[in-house]
Amino acid sequence: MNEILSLAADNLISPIILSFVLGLAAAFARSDLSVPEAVAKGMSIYLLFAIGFKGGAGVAAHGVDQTLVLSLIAGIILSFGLPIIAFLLLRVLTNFDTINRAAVAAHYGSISIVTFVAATSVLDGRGIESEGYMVAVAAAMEAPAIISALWLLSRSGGQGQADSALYREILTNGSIVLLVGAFLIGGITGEKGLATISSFIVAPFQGVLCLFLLDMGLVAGRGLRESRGDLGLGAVAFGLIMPPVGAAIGLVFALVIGLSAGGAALMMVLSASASYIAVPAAMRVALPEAKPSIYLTLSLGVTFPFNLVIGIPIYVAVATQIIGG
Amino acid sequence: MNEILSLAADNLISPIILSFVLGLAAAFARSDLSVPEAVAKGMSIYLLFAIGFKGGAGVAAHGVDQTLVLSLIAGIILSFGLPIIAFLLLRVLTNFDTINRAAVAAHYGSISIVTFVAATSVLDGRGIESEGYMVAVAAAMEAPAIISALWLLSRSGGQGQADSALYREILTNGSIVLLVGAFLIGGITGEKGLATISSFIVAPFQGVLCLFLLDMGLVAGRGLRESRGDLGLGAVAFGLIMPPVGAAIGLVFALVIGLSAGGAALMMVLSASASYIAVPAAMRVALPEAKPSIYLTLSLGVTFPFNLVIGIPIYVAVATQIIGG
Amino acid sequence: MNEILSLAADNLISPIILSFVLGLAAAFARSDLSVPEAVAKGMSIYLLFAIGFKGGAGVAAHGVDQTLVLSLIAGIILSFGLPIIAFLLLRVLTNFDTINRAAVAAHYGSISIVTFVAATSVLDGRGIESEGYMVAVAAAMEAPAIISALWLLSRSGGQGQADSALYREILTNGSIVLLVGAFLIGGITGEKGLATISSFIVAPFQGVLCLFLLDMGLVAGRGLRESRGDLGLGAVAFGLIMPPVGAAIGLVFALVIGLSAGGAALMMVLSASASYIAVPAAMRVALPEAKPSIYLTLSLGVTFPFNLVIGIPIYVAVATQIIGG
Amino acid sequence: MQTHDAKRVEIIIEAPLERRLTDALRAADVTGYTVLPVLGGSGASGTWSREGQVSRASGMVSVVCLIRPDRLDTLLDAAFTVVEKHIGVVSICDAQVLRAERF
Amino acid sequence: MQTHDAKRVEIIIEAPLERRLTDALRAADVTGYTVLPVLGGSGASGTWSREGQVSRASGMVSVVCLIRPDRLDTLLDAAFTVVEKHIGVVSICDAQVLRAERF
Amino acid sequence: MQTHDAKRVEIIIEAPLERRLTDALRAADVTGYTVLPVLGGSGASGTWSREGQVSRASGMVSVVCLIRPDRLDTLLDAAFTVVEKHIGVVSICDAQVLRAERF
Ligand SMILES: Nc1ncnc2c1ncn2[C@@H]1O[C@H](COP(=O)(O)O)[C@@H](O)[C@H]1O
Ligand SMILES: Nc1ncnc2c1ncn2[C@@H]1O[C@H](COP(=O)(O)O)[C@@H](O)[C@H]1O
Ligand SMILES: Nc1ncnc2c1ncn2[C@@H]1O[C@H](COP(=O)(O)O)[C@@H](O)[C@H]1O
Ligand code: NA
Ligand code: NA
Ligand code: NA
Repeated sequence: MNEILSLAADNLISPIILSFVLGLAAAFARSDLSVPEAVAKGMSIYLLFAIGFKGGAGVAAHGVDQTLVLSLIAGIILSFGLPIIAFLLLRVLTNFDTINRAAVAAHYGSISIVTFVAATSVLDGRGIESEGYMVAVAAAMEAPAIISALWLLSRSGGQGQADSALYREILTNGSIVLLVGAFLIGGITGEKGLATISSFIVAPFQGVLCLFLLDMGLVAGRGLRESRGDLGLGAVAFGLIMPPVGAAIGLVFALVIGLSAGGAALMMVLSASASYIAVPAAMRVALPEAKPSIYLTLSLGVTFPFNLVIGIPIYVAVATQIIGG
Repeated sequence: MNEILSLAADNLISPIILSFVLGLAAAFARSDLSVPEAVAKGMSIYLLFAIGFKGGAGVAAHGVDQTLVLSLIAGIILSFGLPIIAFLLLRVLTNFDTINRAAVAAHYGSISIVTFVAATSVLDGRGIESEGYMVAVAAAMEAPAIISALWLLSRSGGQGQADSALYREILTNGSIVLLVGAFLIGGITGEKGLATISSFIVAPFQGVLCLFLLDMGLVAGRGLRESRGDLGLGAVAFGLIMPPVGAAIGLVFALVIGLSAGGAALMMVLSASASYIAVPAAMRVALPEAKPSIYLTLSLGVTFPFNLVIGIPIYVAVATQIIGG
Repeated sequence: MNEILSLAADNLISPIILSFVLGLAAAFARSDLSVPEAVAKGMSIYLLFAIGFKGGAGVAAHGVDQTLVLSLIAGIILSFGLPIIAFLLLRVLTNFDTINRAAVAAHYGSISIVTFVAATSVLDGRGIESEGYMVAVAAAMEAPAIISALWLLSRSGGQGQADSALYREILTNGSIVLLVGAFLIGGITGEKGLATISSFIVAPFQGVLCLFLLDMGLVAGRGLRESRGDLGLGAVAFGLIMPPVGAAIGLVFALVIGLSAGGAALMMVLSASASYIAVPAAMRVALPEAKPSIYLTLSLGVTFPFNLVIGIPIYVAVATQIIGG
Repeated sequence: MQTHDAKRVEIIIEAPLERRLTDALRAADVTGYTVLPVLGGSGASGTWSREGQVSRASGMVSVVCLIRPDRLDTLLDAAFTVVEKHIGVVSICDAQVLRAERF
Repeated sequence: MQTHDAKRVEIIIEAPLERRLTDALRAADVTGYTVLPVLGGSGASGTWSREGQVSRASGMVSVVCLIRPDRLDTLLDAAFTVVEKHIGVVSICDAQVLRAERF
Repeated sequence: MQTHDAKRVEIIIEAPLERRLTDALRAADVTGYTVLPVLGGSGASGTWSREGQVSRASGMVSVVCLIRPDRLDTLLDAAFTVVEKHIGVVSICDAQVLRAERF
């Protein structure tokens, strides 16, 4: 426990976390500090490419085993299953209508790739290895939650606007394509490929992540300010309870599959995190009546900071404690 | 031959090529993956600055000899002359009217700086040296082809909208100014200047090139998808035949001048490549009736990938075989 | 003297200065070379974050002493005081009305962070150490000059549109928040934090600065071209005389406080430099009748190049000569 | 200079719906339109801004369409199918155009 | 398709004043507007462009507002307080809108 | 609030021609205009988008010009010389402006 606290404190005073806090603070102070949209997108492309490539190169170095397939299956099951838990939990904790509950549930079944990236950088910092193919698991977990949430809604008598065009869009979503593509490139070109571009995708990685989190702090802070009042205490409680619940379930899967401590920590992070890029866009199409001020604020304003600051160090600590790092 | 094939295969599985392929694939899959315009421009500024600077620093290190002047003259002659060959070849292979033939010819007399950059990175990877002033030759070859093509058109009774303002615009074109300017800065500040900024312009270069080629793959793929039908088989054949023809002529010039194997390979690449930035913009002004879906698709969708994947390794292999590396 | 000249010449042929000159030249040649707004903003965010962080990490390494507080106070006094001198000097040298004099005075009391950044990179190049908290002084000097200038105007019977919303905006200005925030993050995470991200904020720093100065050359050159005629000889004289005057006063403060040679040089640079980001925006709100073609051109077109090319090497030479480096 | 009557239709719609709208327009044979970026805005559902956003979710675009008056209803019907269920603002102005053969 | 009378107001104003303008609009209960980016322009005070700019000082934005005709004067009065002392261009067109209940 | 009659002219033109258009406008003494960015569009020559583009070749800008009605023809004549041979869409709306002395 003591050790976890000290790790959390350590985590707290990293440039990454503090950059996020700076962004939050600037937004609350109504500063006009802002990162241009194009630069934010450019950084996200960089991060997706780098994390995907490194994952693929890792797989090339260590070889593929059946755990990869099991992990992918686990990820898909989790992404389908977690929205059900979220949907039920929301009924207990909030008075949202089914549409908003379904929309929120979709977010929590899916994943946040930046939370994943932040977790890998914490693992790197502690020298804990993890399976490179976890980025593929991350990609696999992006979409199923949307289907699951729409099914939950239809079971409750609701109706989304989802059509085949939407499913096509979700599957060919830019971030999935880039992540998987970079993973494959990393896998094909391997360590040699990584060596060619490591001074681009490895060396400056942490620094870019700082600026990206600065931007996310700004966006999250502005969102929180705008939507004050739309979230009740119950919703906030959901945003804080759902991550550890998801993480615990993710851990069970990791143990069953036999992931390393690092891999288990990442599986926990994926299960605990909530989408804020792909799913919100899909929800605008599929469930236009659902309120962004609810699902975006919960995902980006409550759960993301929670995972970043408190969740990740706990998940890592728990995984290493149980599996041994 | 065998060696060439193995080099081509080697080239094929580099992160650079695969990033381009990823972009193409994403575009064909109608993914919404996209690089913001500002980021794409930012990367092109970076690449032009870096390649120009390194060329200049190379000249500063190895000194200037008369080959520089000869190479510049050769480049200008090639840029004036290649459009004539392209113009004739297009008459044989396609049924384009003279306006479209002139427009395409202008593209193939000019050069593609990214193809050049990709070639230097292949040379670097093989440890083959080349003359730093080849970037100046690249700059010198950008514009003459436009004049040549307009002359070809007027000889065939056609008429462009070119005026002195256009020529001014072509010569002060941003990419020419940046390339030449960075070359001069590199030449003036030399190795010492390079040392100051090499962790910016050397170390991450390959990685930026990957992301830039990802973007070019996306743009080329979208262009190919859009213009399906505008290009007949004859046009595609032209886009594949013209590069080796140009490269062969470039090689002759290189041999006459006495360039190194690396320099000869780059001269071949310049002759083989087709513009897709400066010339298309000039064509919109000078020949508004010419169809972008023809010239842009040929240049970016057919010739660029051909050079990137197959052409460059062949040109390098031929040059080193003949001149000895 | 001789030594100063040789240092100035040395300074002149650095990639940084030459990049700025390239931008100027491209603008004068009416080239369409341009850096996208988003990329320019992205680079300025990078530079502010990096310089702030390094300053904070420097303080963490060397500890805080009372000079920090004294320097901050000195900076605030200078920022309040320099506009008075500028206001008087402008009455002697130009026939601007009080509104334009006040607007210009506000710019010269405030600071240009890029000039500061360029100066730190010259110090780094010569291996001269400086107090890390000088970035905090820079931040402290941004705003007071605006209040001072508005007070000068009201004393002369004029009237600005300043309200509490404006003061709020000035204090929560993006560049101040980012600079101070990064400084604090650097101070909290210290050398360990710096180590994590130094391959992002230290290694490529000079290179990014080159491209940023290229952009500033373009913007300054375009501004000079546009506003030809708005500035008389007297105004240009002011733009060249005010910097050394400010620097001299800054030097006196530095000597009284007991700054190191590097710190004194930076204090001179801050006093000598004129704002071109925060203050112009504030002037549009507070003094809409003041002409941007006067204050922006003076600050960005005259004083900035003067400091960059001639001023900085002189200030550094004088500071080291007097204090001993 | 000779001008011709036309309608200028401006549809401000959520960015994730852009492709659906333009598909619907093309399906109704409305092939001429121009898409403009939008920085931010305010409405019944609050204030938003594109700054720093990575996702297209919170953002809009403005689709401008010049069309012959007799084709207006076709366009509006097509646009309405998409806009109906989603956030979107549709406005029409009377306009004149040069070169009517283009429309 | 059923449309309703409205006014389309376009206010091109200096970027540093944007927040003041939208605050004034909201204070006058005009909560629907959309902000578009502007690349550059020309006027009595010369030509400008956003390219390469870091500061918001030299730049403008375009605020587009669809409003019920009877609310137009309220809007113009609110906008005028901000635009009066500053650089800004205000134009109004007659328009038709779908879904009047939104305005 | 007192308003004045004006015309709102919107010229959507290929980006490489922008400077030629604005030069022609200024030559005709039309010194007030604003340039807006365009993301993409569709027309007789197909669909295009600015995304990921480095060259200005495939892209357009929108030039908006508020002008006194009696000056409209001068403007259209000037614009037409540039737009005639090139891709471009010119539309005119009736408008009202505040502060007529600015136009
Ligand atoms: N009256 C209006 N005029 C212009 N734009 C509007 C108006 N109402 C809404 N919008 C735009 O449509 C978006 C969504 O509107 P709403 O659904 O009312 O929140 C707003 O953020 C604005 O960008
Ligand atoms: N007549 C006009 N039509 C469109 N935009 C204008 C007009 N006049 C001024 N503007 C815009 O307002 C800005 C400032 O105008 P000015 O104060 O006249 O220099 C210009 O740079 C244009 O962007
Ligand atoms: N009717 C229209 N309404 C709005 N924009 C149009 C229209 N027709 C053409 N455009 C714009 O002009 C560009 C070129 O048109 P075109 O020459 O017909 O391909 C298109 O890509 C659109 O951006
Ligand atoms: Na999850
Ligand atoms: Na060529
Ligand atoms: Na100063």
